[in-house]
Amino acid sequence: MPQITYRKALNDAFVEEILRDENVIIMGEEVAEYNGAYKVTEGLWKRFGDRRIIDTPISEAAFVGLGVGAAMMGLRPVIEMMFWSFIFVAYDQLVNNAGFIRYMSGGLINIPMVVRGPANGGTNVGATHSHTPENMLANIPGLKVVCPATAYDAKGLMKTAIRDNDTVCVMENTLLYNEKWEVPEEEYTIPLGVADIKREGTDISFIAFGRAVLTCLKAAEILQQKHGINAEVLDLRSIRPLDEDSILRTVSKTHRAVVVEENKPFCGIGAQIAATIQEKAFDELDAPVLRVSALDAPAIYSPPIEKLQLPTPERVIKRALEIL
Amino acid sequence: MPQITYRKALNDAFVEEILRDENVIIMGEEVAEYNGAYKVTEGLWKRFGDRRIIDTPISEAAFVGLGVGAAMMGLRPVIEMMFWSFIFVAYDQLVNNAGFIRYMSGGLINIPMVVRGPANGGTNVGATHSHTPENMLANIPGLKVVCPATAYDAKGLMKTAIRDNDTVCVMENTLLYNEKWEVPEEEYTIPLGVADIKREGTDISFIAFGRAVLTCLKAAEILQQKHGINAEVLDLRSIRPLDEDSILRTVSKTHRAVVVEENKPFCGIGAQIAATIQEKAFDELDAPVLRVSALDAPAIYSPPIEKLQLPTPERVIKRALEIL
Amino acid sequence: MTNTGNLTSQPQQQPPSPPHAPSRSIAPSKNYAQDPVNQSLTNDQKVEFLSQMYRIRRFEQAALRYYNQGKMGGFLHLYIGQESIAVATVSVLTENDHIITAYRDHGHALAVGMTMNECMAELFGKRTGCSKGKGGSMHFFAPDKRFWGGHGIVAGQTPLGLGIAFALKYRGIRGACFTFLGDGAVNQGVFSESLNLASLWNIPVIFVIENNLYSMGTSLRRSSAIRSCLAQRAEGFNMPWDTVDGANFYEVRSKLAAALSRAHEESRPTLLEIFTYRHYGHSVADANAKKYRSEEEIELYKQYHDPIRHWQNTLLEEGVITAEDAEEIDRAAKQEAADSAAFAEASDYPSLDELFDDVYWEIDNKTPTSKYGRYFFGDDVPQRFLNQDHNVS
Amino acid sequence: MTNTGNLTSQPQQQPPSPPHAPSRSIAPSKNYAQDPVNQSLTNDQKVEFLSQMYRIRRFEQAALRYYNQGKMGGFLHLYIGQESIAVATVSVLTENDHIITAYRDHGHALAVGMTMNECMAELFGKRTGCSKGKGGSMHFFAPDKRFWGGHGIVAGQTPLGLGIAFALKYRGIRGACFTFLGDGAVNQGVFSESLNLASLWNIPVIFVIENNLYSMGTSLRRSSAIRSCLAQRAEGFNMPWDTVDGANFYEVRSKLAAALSRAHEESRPTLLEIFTYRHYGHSVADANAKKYRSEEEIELYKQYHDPIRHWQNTLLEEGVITAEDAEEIDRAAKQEAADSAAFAEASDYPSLDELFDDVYWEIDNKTPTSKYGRYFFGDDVPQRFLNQDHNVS
Ligand SMILES: Cc1ncc(C[n+]2csc(CCOP(=O)(O)OP(=O)(O)O)c2C)c(N)n1
Ligand SMILES: Cc1ncc(C[n+]2csc(CCOP(=O)(O)OP(=O)(O)O)c2C)c(N)n1
Ligand SMILES: [Mg+2]
Ligand SMILES: [Mg+2]
Repeated sequence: MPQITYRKALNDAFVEEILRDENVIIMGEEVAEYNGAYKVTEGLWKRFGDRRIIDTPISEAAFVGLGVGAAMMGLRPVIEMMFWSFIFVAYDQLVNNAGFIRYMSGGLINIPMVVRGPANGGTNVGATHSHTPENMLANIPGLKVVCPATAYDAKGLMKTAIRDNDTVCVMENTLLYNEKWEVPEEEYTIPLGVADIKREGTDISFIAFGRAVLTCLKAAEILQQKHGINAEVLDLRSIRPLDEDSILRTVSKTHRAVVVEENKPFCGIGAQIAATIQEKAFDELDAPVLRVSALDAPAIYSPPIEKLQLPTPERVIKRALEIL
Repeated sequence: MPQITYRKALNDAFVEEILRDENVIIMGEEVAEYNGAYKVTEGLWKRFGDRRIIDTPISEAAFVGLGVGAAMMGLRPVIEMMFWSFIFVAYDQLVNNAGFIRYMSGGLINIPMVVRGPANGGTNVGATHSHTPENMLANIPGLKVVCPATAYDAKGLMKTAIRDNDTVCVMENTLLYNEKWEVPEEEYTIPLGVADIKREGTDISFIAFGRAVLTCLKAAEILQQKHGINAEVLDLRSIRPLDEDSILRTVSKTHRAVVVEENKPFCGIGAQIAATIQEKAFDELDAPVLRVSALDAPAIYSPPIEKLQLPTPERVIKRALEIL
Repeated sequence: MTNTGNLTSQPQQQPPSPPHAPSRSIAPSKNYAQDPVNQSLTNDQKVEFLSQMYRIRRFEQAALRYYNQGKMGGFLHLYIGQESIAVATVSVLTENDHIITAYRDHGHALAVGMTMNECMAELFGKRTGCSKGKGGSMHFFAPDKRFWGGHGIVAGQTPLGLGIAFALKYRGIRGACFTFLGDGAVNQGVFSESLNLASLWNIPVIFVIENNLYSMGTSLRRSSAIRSCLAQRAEGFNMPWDTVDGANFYEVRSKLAAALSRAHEESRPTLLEIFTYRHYGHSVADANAKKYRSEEEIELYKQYHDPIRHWQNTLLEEGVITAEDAEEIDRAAKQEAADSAAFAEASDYPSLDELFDDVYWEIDNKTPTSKYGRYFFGDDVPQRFLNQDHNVS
Repeated sequence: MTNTGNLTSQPQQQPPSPPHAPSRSIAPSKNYAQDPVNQSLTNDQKVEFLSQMYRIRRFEQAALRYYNQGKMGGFLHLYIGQESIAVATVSVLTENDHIITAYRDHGHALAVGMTMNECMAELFGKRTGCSKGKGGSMHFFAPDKRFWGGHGIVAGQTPLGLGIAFALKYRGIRGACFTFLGDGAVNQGVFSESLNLASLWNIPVIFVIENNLYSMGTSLRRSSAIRSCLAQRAEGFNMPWDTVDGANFYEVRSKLAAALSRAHEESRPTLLEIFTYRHYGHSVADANAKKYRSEEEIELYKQYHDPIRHWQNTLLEEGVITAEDAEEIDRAAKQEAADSAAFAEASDYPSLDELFDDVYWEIDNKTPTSKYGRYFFGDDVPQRFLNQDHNVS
């Protein structure tokens, strides 16, 4: 299988879906002529033109709202947030309109929209540009949230998200765009809500999503080599819907879990998962579920310190050893 | 001690703080001439005039931002959100500016602002008007969040919030405005981050905040009378800072806990607390920490059904009995 | 004179100049009546407009009575006094034109053809309501009638209207979207953003400010810095604009039709500002309704600027109807409203289980995908939504 | 000619008309030079302005070199080409006037008197940086110099500027706040909201659009629907406005001073649009810098609209400086920049523990209150922040 970057995998997903469905359009700041601030939409404007690939002014609230309106009519807008950090100027449109109109209309209206872009720290762009709002989004019944960790997942989940009849928030990661994974040439999709065991293990479960999955894989490798401990790494892939069954299954197998996320801890995804595990698999647990998250301060600029603010394999290992 | 309403307690807090400090101003939609959509600011405009009590156009982003700018200069703006539900059009200003400027300036700048208003469901105003964003706000390091459940707490916490040098989000509740409690005539304040045992008990701990505290008190009464079970009710009062010590203390006493909130469950406050308890008091727990929250759908309009969407004493009791 | 009274008996006089509002002519301008779009009207159509306006007013007055009896919860924002706008709008629509508005939505809902039954049942929170009792007064929807709601967050609907119009243009459909907002809503940033996008991209959207002079208790003068009027803000975005006397039905139709034709022919947006007035408070809960504006002001508008009264007088003058016809129209509207309340009363509330429907398409439609994962969190989720049989190969 | 080259040797010619920009005169207008605010300038002051502009340019060019060596992370948005605006602004400030801007903030920071050392150290992420290495390039602050940042979210600073001016007015202080934004930022809703509030409430705020014709890769024409210019949008809010040639230092000073006097004397806001140009890409990471605009366009602006070149020529013509003086000014700026890099290089990074400082005032200042409750969640919080001794009576 060819190896392609996470960026290319997303780009391929767009191309395939644009070709498949006349209703798919891509919209956002600098997505067209500039090829995307992070080049995720590279080449699309050249290939598909102004009608399908649309540059916007810096008006996130208006173009997210426009996306909702267009989606109500049956288009399938794929809206780029240059950074997910900028969603807060458009938050009302996403939460109240994309999230709730289906419900408030008694199911008469669907909003088949994708909002996507990078949601990560670690790039030294300061607190305003390093938000990871997956927990806030997943708190809203009506929205779906997916966080691909690999190129394979990015492509498969993005295609599903575009075909989904509800609004899906796809949380990408600038630190992954250049990373490569094997991706088949044949078409495939990945259903939302199905977690993936990225590494089989028996002694402890690392439950993670997005880039934290890679951190866990590294931690698992070191644990194996240095400590002879065999960790299982469960990649949630999708936050809402959440694959609780897979979570409970891995915990029932290893009886110990560390939840790892790049999210801020208070009311983060890790809290939700730890709460769920202790509630639904209390008797399976040999130790408390521990959490590793971004250190709980606004994202610092200083490059070497920001690196440590995000979960590192060392921090994961430290926590793991506490309960082993 | 005289009994006064939650509304009056807040109003008294404003009067006292306005008189105490020239820098305190009140600003928001209809807070002045109209006396407040929910009459929380009743009489203030008449007494203190246009300079201190300021009606705004419907421009939440601008006037929250204005509040931040004014607070940077040393004013202590108390900004009313007519509903906290409307914060999403101003979310960027609250999160990135009120929340992060202190940090990003290396501590050079303070934002002594209060943002306040009702944050609750249960009044049949539909999903757009029934948000309870305390979890999303408390996720942001830099913001503080308090949720008073009684008139006494409302006054004491509000006065502290106004004097606080950081931005404090005060989450009120329209269903409580008319309720009465004893409130001393002498001045008092309540520090942020100190939970309050609203009912002593030995068999199980109900951990709650805001109106859910009252639901828990009712549930505890019924449990006592019908089942002879003696529940302790811990009112968190402040969500961030969070009084973890008190939480762990009550759990160490009763060994069983139900967290009750009107928040939506996914990544809600209940998740954070359950995760914390199992992590830090694992060996104290005789059963999993259970959660009762708003039923996980957008707030329904239909009045009798919305009533059931929020936690009821019956639901709390049901969960409690599962672990007793 | 009370609002529920008979409107036929009042003579039309030259009124004192109303406060705040730019001066406007009261006598229906001959010009607008002679506009081709109005000249082509049949008598039946003209009568139908009157009937529609009466239906809105009587429906809301009935709703108000039941609200006061505790039959509904939450807010009830009455459209009474503004009926000409929704009715005139629907009267100019062609088959691919759409409508979206804010929370003061009963008038638009009835005008597009939603039944009083489904609307009243929604207010009662019943399963037979247009939104199954889930949306309430502020959140009516009828996409089959090209009516996209009913939106509670001030100005939140403005980019949605833009998006609807965008979609029409994208699909090459000759259509437009009338997007309504209040005079207070213009100061929400997303509306300005939408003006820019509409003009920059030549989107066939028509923004209509229903300027009833107040946003809750705040007069226009206290909420908006303007030079001549609100609509003039469009100039900064290079967008055509106009002002309209909402009490003059012919004028409203003329100017809406002109904007619609600009949208259809040139794919250009328009911003219209229609002067109007709400007879009641902001919502039923508005205890201050007579404090931020004087009783005389309210009376003045009811007497001299009531769009129903005006249109009825026009039809009487034109000899299209008799006073008896008008009374019969009114009576029929009242009866329909009373019947709808009976229908609503007799309907069931949704069940608690149904609370969980309509959140996600995929769950409601039980696709293969929806068998994976968990959408609802917490206890008390009906068993039918939970998938224990989770097996992915 | 490269940007780092000597600017003194270039003759000033009448340039071809620049693309996109409204026509502007190149020769310093005699009118503006004769404006009392300019006539009263001493030679020393004039030289100081040149020196300040050189300092900004040389600082940023040094920063760029170190950025390319991997000494800093994130973004680096260069102000080069726009220096006249920040320097002229600071030159008209009185003791109670304030400044706030967006992420392209190095120029404003140096102009208000922040040292190159603290600025360069911030870029290096060092503890000696103006924000202790916490803010980075986009988030410089110096409240003691009445400079309120450095804000990364487009237009997010606009209501803050309003609030600063509001506070001045509230406290009865004769002062104003210059609030800068880009040409792309005007399409953020919060800016329109701020215009309305500023005009409605007579707030002494001066919004200054630094129109460099592009927001990232998007030209003005592709982002904004306008009639004549962006500043004209102020009209819809009944606010005074003007346009300014940013390459003409006297004109910039004149018009800023006029707006400031309006703020001081009448407590009225102004919207100014200053035409300018950035010589480099949007940020250093802007690989497309020469794609969305032609190399000729960039050259044209560098040659004919460079504010440093213009001002220097003016001073040469006026006989205020000699070519040697200019070279010396430039040399000093370069030296200062080089020194600041050495300072930054030699400074320490913050410690991991310090990551947790500066989140809450109360914690940093260890008040009685801060001993209760827990502000930081998760593992790895330094012991000094945790209160085990929690006893409330
Ligand atoms: C963002 C937001 N802020 C505040 C409100 C509360 N609110 C509802 S209606 C209203 C007044 C709106 O006035 P206007 O736009 O003139 O419309 P009208 O009620 O006159 O039809 C306000 C402040 C809201 N729903 N949304
Ligand atoms: C709300 C928001 N959207 C998008 C961005 C990304 N972004 C940063 S600068 C910029 C362009 C701004 O252009 P302009 O306002 O003209 O300022 P200039 O860079 O030319 O100084 C964009 C899109 C952001 N920081 N914030
Ligand atoms: Mg109004
Ligand atoms: Mg620009």
